[in-house]
Amino acid sequence: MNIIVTLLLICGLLFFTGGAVGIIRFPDFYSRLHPAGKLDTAGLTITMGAIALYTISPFSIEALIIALKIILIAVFVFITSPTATHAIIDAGVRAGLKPWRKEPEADE
Amino acid sequence: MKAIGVILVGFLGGLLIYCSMDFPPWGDPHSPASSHVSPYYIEHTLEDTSVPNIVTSVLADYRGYDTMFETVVIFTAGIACIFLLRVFKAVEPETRLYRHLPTGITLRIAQGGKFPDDSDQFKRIDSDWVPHDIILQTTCRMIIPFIQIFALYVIAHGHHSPGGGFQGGVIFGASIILFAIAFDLRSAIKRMGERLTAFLCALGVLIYAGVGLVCMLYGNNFLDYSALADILGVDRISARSHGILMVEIGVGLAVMAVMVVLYYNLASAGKHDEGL
Amino acid sequence: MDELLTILISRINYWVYIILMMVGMYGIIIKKNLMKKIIGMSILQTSVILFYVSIGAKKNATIPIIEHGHDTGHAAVQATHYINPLPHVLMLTAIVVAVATLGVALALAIKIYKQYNTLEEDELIEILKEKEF
Amino acid sequence: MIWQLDLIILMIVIVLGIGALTVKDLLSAAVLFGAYSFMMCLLWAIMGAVDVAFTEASVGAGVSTVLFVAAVFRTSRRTKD
Repeated sequence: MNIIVTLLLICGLLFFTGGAVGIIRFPDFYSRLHPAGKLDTAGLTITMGAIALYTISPFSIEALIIALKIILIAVFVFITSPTATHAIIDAGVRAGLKPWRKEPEADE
Repeated sequence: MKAIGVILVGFLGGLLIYCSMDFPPWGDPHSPASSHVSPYYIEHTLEDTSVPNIVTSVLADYRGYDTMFETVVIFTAGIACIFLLRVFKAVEPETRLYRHLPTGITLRIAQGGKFPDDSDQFKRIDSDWVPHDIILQTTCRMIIPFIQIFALYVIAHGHHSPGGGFQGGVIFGASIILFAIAFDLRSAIKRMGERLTAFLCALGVLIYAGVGLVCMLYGNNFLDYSALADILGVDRISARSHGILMVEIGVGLAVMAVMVVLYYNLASAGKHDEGL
Repeated sequence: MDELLTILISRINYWVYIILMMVGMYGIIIKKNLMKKIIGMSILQTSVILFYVSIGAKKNATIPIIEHGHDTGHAAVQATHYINPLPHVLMLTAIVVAVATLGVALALAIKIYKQYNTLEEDELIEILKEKEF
Repeated sequence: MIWQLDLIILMIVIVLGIGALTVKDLLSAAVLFGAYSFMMCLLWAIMGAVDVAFTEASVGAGVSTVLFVAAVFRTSRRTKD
């Protein structure tokens, strides 16, 4: 059980690292929000799943309730985080930000 | 001016760092701050009030007088914000935007034109910032009931876990502010109006002071909840626990209403028509 | 080296609260914009709260919620096992009062902006001087 | 009370506080102040003040940021320093 939990945690942390690197490395607003929205949600879901699995490993009713609460956090973030990303991108579109092109002058 | 400020700040900082050498080291269990009155609170909270969360019992029972006047300060801040900003005479804006719902066309009606009534045909929308985002609104419709249930849980379960009236009230107020941001200010005001918020501000403080007054009528000290034992039909220690819960509900109502009042007035600059 | 580390650990919180307090005071004294002054005031408030909470901390102690079961009864509660709850109580109310006063300060800023159409302190003083003469 | 973690978060808090005071855009200052409040909340959770941390997470990082953004929206984003 411990091996599975460790593997899941490492996997989730890899997603988080990818998200952080993506936010720094991508060129403009819209592509930066892409890793922030997707990879963080995936990483958090996997990490919370690992913690829930670790909690119920000696099985009891109290442990099951705590694990359900942890799963609730994951569900909540799974709903709200993409919505927040959508709202930020919507605000960017209304503020008139142009998406990045490879040759900005070429298609004028 | 800038040089004087930097010199003053540097001098004061150096003086404070010099004085900090006399403090007890961080985390010392026998420092003066934690050796006089706080051991009494820690050791006697279970037998006095049967509340395991020491912070709640000190907040509402041992130092209930302090908390009552903090609540009054919050209430006063809300009233002061209303007096500072609220514009009671209706100032018509130059133009208003309406959306014709069956076709989705946005109409701009200049000043002097005939404004249509709010119906299922026309819906008024903000002129500065137009929230018509269906994803955001659907998510908020789904999330807000859970936030409010969580806020009630935080108020009611503050005896056994972190939480209490202040936190629960702020979370409840934040759910209404979230509604006002995701939809618009007018639909939030339609659901929770100005009169209701002002009434709830006062009601919260009144509940707090009223519980103290009932204790006094039964011959005990002000805010000594063990007098409630006869009314509630429990023993004196449980009565103190229930009295703490009542007081927390009052604090939660006052804080929630004040947060909502502050947001309404700040976001619309006192006009209560177009918000963030 | 070890002595230096012990001194560092035992004093670092106090130094950081002093630095934060000085940052907030710098903002209040020197920044010209009223909104920046309000942010500086909030930083000063949080630094005071940080000081209060850090004098209540205890080594090898747990959070101030007493563990008890329904059947075991309560064994004798040792005061050194739990963190000092008194600063927490005082600061909990202080935070909520801080946000209420922040609301009043922002309301005043909005009122000033409506009246004079600026938030900069030097421009405000200019306008007020012109009105006087 | 893990002092290494404490030290790292204290550094982040100082950087965010100075950043909130020096940035040229008031909306960015409001958002940085929200991040500052959230780091402060983490600091108190480390020190064991769970109630204070809970309050700061809901008040400082939630409501006061919204109030700042609303006030900036009603006044101006421009600042000279």
